[in-house]
Amino acid sequence: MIYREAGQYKTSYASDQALLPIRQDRIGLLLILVIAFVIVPIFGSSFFLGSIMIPFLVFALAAIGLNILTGYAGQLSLGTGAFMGVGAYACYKLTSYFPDVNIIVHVLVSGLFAALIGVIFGLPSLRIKGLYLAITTLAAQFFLEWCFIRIAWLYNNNDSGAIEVPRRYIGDLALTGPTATPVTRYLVILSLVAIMTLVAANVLRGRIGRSWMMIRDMDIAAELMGIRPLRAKLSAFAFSSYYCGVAGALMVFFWLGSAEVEAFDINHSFLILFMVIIGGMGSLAGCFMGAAFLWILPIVIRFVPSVLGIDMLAATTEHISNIIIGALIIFFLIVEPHGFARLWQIGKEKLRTWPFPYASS
Amino acid sequence: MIQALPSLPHYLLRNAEVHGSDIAMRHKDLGIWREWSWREMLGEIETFSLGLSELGLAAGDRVAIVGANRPRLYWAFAAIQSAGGIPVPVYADSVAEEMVYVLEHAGVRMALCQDQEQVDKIESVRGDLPTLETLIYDEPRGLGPHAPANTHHFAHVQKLGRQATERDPTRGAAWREGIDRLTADALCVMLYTSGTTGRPKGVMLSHRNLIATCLNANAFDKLTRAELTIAYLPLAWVGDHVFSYGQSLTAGYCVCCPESLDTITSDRREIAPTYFFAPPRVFETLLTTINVTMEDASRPKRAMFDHFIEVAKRHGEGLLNGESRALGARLHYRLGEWLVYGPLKNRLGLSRVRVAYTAGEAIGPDIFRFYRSLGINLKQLYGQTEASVYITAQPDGEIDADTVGTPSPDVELQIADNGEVLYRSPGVFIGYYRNDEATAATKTSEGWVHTGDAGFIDDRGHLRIIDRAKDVGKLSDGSLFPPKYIENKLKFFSSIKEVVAFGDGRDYAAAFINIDLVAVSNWAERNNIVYGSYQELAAHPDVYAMIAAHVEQVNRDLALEPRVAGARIRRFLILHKELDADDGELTRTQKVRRAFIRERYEELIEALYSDKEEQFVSTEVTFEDGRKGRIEATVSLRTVEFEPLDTSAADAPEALEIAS
Amino acid sequence: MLAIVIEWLNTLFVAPFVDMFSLPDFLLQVLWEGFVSGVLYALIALGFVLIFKASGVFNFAQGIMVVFAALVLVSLHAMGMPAWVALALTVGVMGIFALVVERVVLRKLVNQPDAILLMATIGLTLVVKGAGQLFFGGEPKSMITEELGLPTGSSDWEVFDGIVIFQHIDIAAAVIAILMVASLGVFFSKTRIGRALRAVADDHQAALSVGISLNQIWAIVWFAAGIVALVTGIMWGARSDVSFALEIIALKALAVLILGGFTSIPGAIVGGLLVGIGEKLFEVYWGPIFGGGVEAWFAYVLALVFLLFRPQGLFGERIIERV
Amino acid sequence: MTTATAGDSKTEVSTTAGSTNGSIPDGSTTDGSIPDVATSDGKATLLSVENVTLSFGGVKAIEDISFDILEGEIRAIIGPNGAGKTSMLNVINGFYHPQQGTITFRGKPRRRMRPYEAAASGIARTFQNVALFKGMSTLDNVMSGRSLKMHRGLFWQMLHVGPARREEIEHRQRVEEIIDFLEIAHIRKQPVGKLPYGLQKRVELGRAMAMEPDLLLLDEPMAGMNLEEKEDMSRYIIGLNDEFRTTIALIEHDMGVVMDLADRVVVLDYGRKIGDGPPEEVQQSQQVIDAYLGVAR
Repeated sequence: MIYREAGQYKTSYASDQALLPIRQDRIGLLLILVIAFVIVPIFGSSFFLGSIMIPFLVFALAAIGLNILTGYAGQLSLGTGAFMGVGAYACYKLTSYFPDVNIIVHVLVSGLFAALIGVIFGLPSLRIKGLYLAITTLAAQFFLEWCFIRIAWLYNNNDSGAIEVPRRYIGDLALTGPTATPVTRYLVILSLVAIMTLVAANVLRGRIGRSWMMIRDMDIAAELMGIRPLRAKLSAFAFSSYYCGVAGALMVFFWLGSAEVEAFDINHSFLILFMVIIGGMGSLAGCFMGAAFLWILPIVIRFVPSVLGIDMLAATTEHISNIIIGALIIFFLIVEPHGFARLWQIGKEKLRTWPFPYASS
Repeated sequence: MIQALPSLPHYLLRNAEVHGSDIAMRHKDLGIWREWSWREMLGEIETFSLGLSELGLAAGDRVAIVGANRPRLYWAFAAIQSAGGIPVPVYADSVAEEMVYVLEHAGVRMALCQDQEQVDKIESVRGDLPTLETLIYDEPRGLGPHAPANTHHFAHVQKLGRQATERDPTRGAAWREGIDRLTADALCVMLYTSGTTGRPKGVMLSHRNLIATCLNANAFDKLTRAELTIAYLPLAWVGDHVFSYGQSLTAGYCVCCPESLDTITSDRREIAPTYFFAPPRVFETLLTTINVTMEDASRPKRAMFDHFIEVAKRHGEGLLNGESRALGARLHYRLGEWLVYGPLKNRLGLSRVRVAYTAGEAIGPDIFRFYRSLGINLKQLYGQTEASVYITAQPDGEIDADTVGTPSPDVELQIADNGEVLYRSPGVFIGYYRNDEATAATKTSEGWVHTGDAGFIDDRGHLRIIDRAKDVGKLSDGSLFPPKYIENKLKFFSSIKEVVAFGDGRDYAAAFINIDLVAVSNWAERNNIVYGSYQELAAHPDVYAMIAAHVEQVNRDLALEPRVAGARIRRFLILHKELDADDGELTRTQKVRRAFIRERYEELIEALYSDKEEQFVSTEVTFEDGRKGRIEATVSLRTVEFEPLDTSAADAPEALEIAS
Repeated sequence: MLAIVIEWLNTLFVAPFVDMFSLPDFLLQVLWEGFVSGVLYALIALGFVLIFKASGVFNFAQGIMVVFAALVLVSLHAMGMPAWVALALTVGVMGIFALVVERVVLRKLVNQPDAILLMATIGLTLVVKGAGQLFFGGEPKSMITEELGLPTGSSDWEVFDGIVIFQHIDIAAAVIAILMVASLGVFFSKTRIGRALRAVADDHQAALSVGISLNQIWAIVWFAAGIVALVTGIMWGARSDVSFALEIIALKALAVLILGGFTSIPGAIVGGLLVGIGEKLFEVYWGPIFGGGVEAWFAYVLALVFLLFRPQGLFGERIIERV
Repeated sequence: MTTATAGDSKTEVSTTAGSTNGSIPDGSTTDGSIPDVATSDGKATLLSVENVTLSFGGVKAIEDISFDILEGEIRAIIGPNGAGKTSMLNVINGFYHPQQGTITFRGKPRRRMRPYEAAASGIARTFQNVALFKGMSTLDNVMSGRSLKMHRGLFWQMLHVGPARREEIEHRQRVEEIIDFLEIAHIRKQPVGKLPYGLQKRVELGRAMAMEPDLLLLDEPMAGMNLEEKEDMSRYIIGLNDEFRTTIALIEHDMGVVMDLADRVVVLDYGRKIGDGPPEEVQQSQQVIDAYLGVAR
């Protein structure tokens, strides 16, 4: 209905292959960006920015990472949390060794370490498929967790066993550390996430992205089309882990401020996985929807009792939100196994063909 | 009237000069819309034209153009004309025998074919075409390694052209001089009318004919170079020639060629033309698909849709005609525009239409009003190849379902005593090629042309066509019998696709009916009627019942019109097969070949005028792949009851007298 | 340089074994400990296998089911019911649980891809976990060992002039585990339903021909898995205590399954023991080299390494890919 | 010119085998006496299979089979179900590794080769039961056939400007030509999963065409098609063969189709070669007839 595509014709492959070929979509995205970059920072309370938007973006980025691996390349992974951890610890070490280098550079570089580890644990994927692969990633998860605890060097041997985010500035604007304002941290994360999403979209629509999907959809056929399975899978692991790594670094440096191993445990791996499932495998937009849903819903649930004037233990609401989320996951798998992204797609299709129920021609 | 240039190629040069960078043509090819500015297009045409001369095209030579709407085929018109030749577009879907007649009659020296299919078709009959020397094709697929002798690819011909200019740089200038030598009265194009009876006739149109009518038409609808049209109707049909070639050149607007016929709808949507022509048939099928698709919509959505369509029925046309409406109504319609009409037009690719025309047949009032009520400025015109289309057209604001409008600029009308419509205009053709007696029979010494249609001019000065003059007959009781008029009334029911009415010299009117497969099969589905084939469906009693109801409805309408009340239908039957151009039952423009059908189905007609309940019939048919076969069926006949008229109505038809 | 290498080779490949045989009694103790925890891993894995065999569902919730069953038992008893009644009721609860899962989840997800079903069970895990915490609270509880008449205390076995301590509950655990496996074996081979279950594992039509609907079968296996979970819970609870931490430990069953193959009961047992004993040995003799805590990942790494050489598991049959 | 000579020698060996098998329905003996159609016209050997044996755990799928494929020909591999036809293709494009025998492609002999290496060396392939990438559109599926021909690195891909973009567009152009050739423009942007079977087969052919292979292996390209679809498919295969000069080896059950398309036919039965030669000749062979009628087992 809002889609009016009459008169939108493509005179070049470039425009035909554009990320958003439909004008209305481009406008929509522009609106979202304006809201995200202008409206939110201006009107968002520091709670809204710090406890809702920032985490949301961090998880969205991690979800993109996992989705690239699981949704696009079809390699199930339960080690997301740990790969995020690698990024976080790497960033911590980097900035302790090179305090003068801009922290954002460190964040971006730390992703590379995650990528490296990702590749190492991706190696078995050549021989191992599907559920079996989950075990390798589980091995990664627990092994890395163990490293985060046992290798004191990672957290500069401090007794707390946690990494404390130091103050880092750009000019005299505090980017990280206690003095950094939510707005700054939000804007830094937002910009990074925006750029990295675009990059991901580009890779996914190009040769490399296609090779991943080929492996996902039919690895044998893909190989007979000249795709080297190892190269395709490892590149997916590397790329995915890079995103997770950066997300991890951002999580610690621009959100939590300090973190222990718990921040990267298996539960986080699952949380991200849920985000991808509910958001929609093989869809970048889905990553954002999934992250928003699973991060914001519990917060809402936590607020409901106080709004209704019932006093309830934090723990209790915690448990209730667990139940609700679990139930919702099942519900979603039953009604729409392909998550929000598919729902959105269907809705969009309806709007495009409106008033017709489907594209008659 | 604007100062006219002598020839169409002159307009090409002018456009290339005045707004050379504007887009002249688009073609969806390999997934995207390729574009040619006027300047680029001129270049293409020039090289091709020169190439043709290289291949020995001389002034006055006829060149056939066979194929679908492709830029290169359109360029060929200008290229041939510039080289002094005469383009002869031929219906691409005509079978070899039909084609050979035209090519032979026109004595073409060269033929430009769209693709292998056409080349093969011509090759298969080349023996009968002594004059044909050279074949040129647009799409090389399947012709690469084994193309027949002296057959060239379009690009190759252009290469010849370029080489010629390289050898002798003056050629370009010479070519333009060639164009300057073209005179307004020179023969511009030969269009073969797919005559409803007998052999096709080659209508010779001069540059003056086309330019005059095109300029008038542009002025009449204020068409500028901003327009956008989509070319999808047969090249060989005068309508397409005028809309996609003549008017495009004279007004300087852009013509878009769809990727293929099965992508036409999406291509139309992508382009969203501002100036759109379609025969009633297209609008009918479009409406049918709309309704059929909406059948599957969810209940609430369907309700909403119907509601706003109602609203549109009430106010849409009024608003379009600029009448005033209450604020409430206007808002209601606005809402509808946002919720239904807008999206609907968007899906149909009609959102940007400024002027849309339909012609060639009478269009169902409901269908006509439906589109207008959506805010689409759909109008009717009345035209002929012999007139380079325009005879009458509906001026904005004076639109009406059952007239064809007032005389176009510079057109004079006259109604003969027998009710036949005659006209005289600058568009009137030179004559039929190699067929003087036909010319004489059609065109009087003072330049009046017999349309062969019977009609009358109503009090508002609008022309109303009731039927082919020669077809208007009398029942044995002397009451008037205009078959087409009756047939159209029936055809306005979506479930009826084609009708052939009989009655001249008979005791009562009777009809063959062709059901519309799409509509009826859908109806059958909803009423869970099972059927195995078209034949079964056509013979199904429930279908008969439904059709009978329609016939009775039409009879009631007829009863109200004194002139034709006598011709109410007493008996009808539903044909067991679809009338088909491949079987010669329809013309290529899908008009009924009355005489042919009369003899082909004689026993059925006799049965209609007996009191038989059913009749066995066996007919030869041609399948898509050209194989022949017979289908046999026992067709059942129905009698429709209606009460006799009150005598006063049944006297002689005065309307025609009034008209003359 | 060389010295360092040799040093390392020594610490990695020689020293540990020296330690083992210098204190054989201690080694035995370690082996026994490993054996027992192995038995418990095996039991959890058994639950997985039951369901996977019959419905092709990889039941991620098995771990939490263990916790849940144990919690229900303990809490019912805490409400003052006699242990045996509580036990019976718990069995009932697990039955209802099985029915509900089948009705609400499985039936709706028939012939969805395995991944989807796995995800569903993960969702189920969340629900059960949340519910468990909500009703019984998050804090650890101790198992009602005596009330259930399970043996306590321990007996020593003097050997290699040292002693090996056998907790009676451990012995009981082992015995019960063996009994259960045996009875399951009987159930599968002798009873009609059991045979049906086996048939389902091969193809669904076969099961229908036996005259049992898929839905029933699913309900049954989930119930069976529930019972296994309960037993596992009791044993585990008796050894340590009943807490949600178990859920993570249950993940090790994954490793066990990799070793044993997803569809083989004996595989589950062997795999369980391998993991149990392996990780104990590794923890005790190699752990110190890495600074301890290696139990956390040993199982998975073992499975991983194993997979590289035998992707289809110990007892799984070789897969020939066709095109 | 080593390859050439190698090629020639191969021609000799394999075709003699071919000829004898064609005439004497025994298949093992090799007297290079009667040269047959294969060598009579000077086509070079593109691929030759020599004494290949493949078995799965003792079960012999293919037993000592030799034949060759000449440049530019359409070679049919026929035989009753379980004759080892598909296994043969799997061996040719390196999916299975034969225990014995060598395969010589473009004069280069090879023993073990990964499928992607086979692809890189110019062998493309379609599958008996369509193996499209279900998650992608028709366009992307055909595009995927270009993978080997695209080289731009990650960096450019990430920015999707400059080289990467240009490359993508170049190949889109080629792919569009294929789409046009196969007349699947109207389903260009539709996900292949929902397409009717006949169209899926067509898309798969397009995907293989996109690789611009020297040798195209078609595994029952017309399985489960109606007459009209079969005719279209034949048209494409022929067009492909004489316009793009692609050498084609196809497995087909419909003898009619084989007769129309194939220049030469290999007949397999229970993993053994029981006939080789031009279709009409093969049709005469008693052994072939028996195999088809299931006699003489």
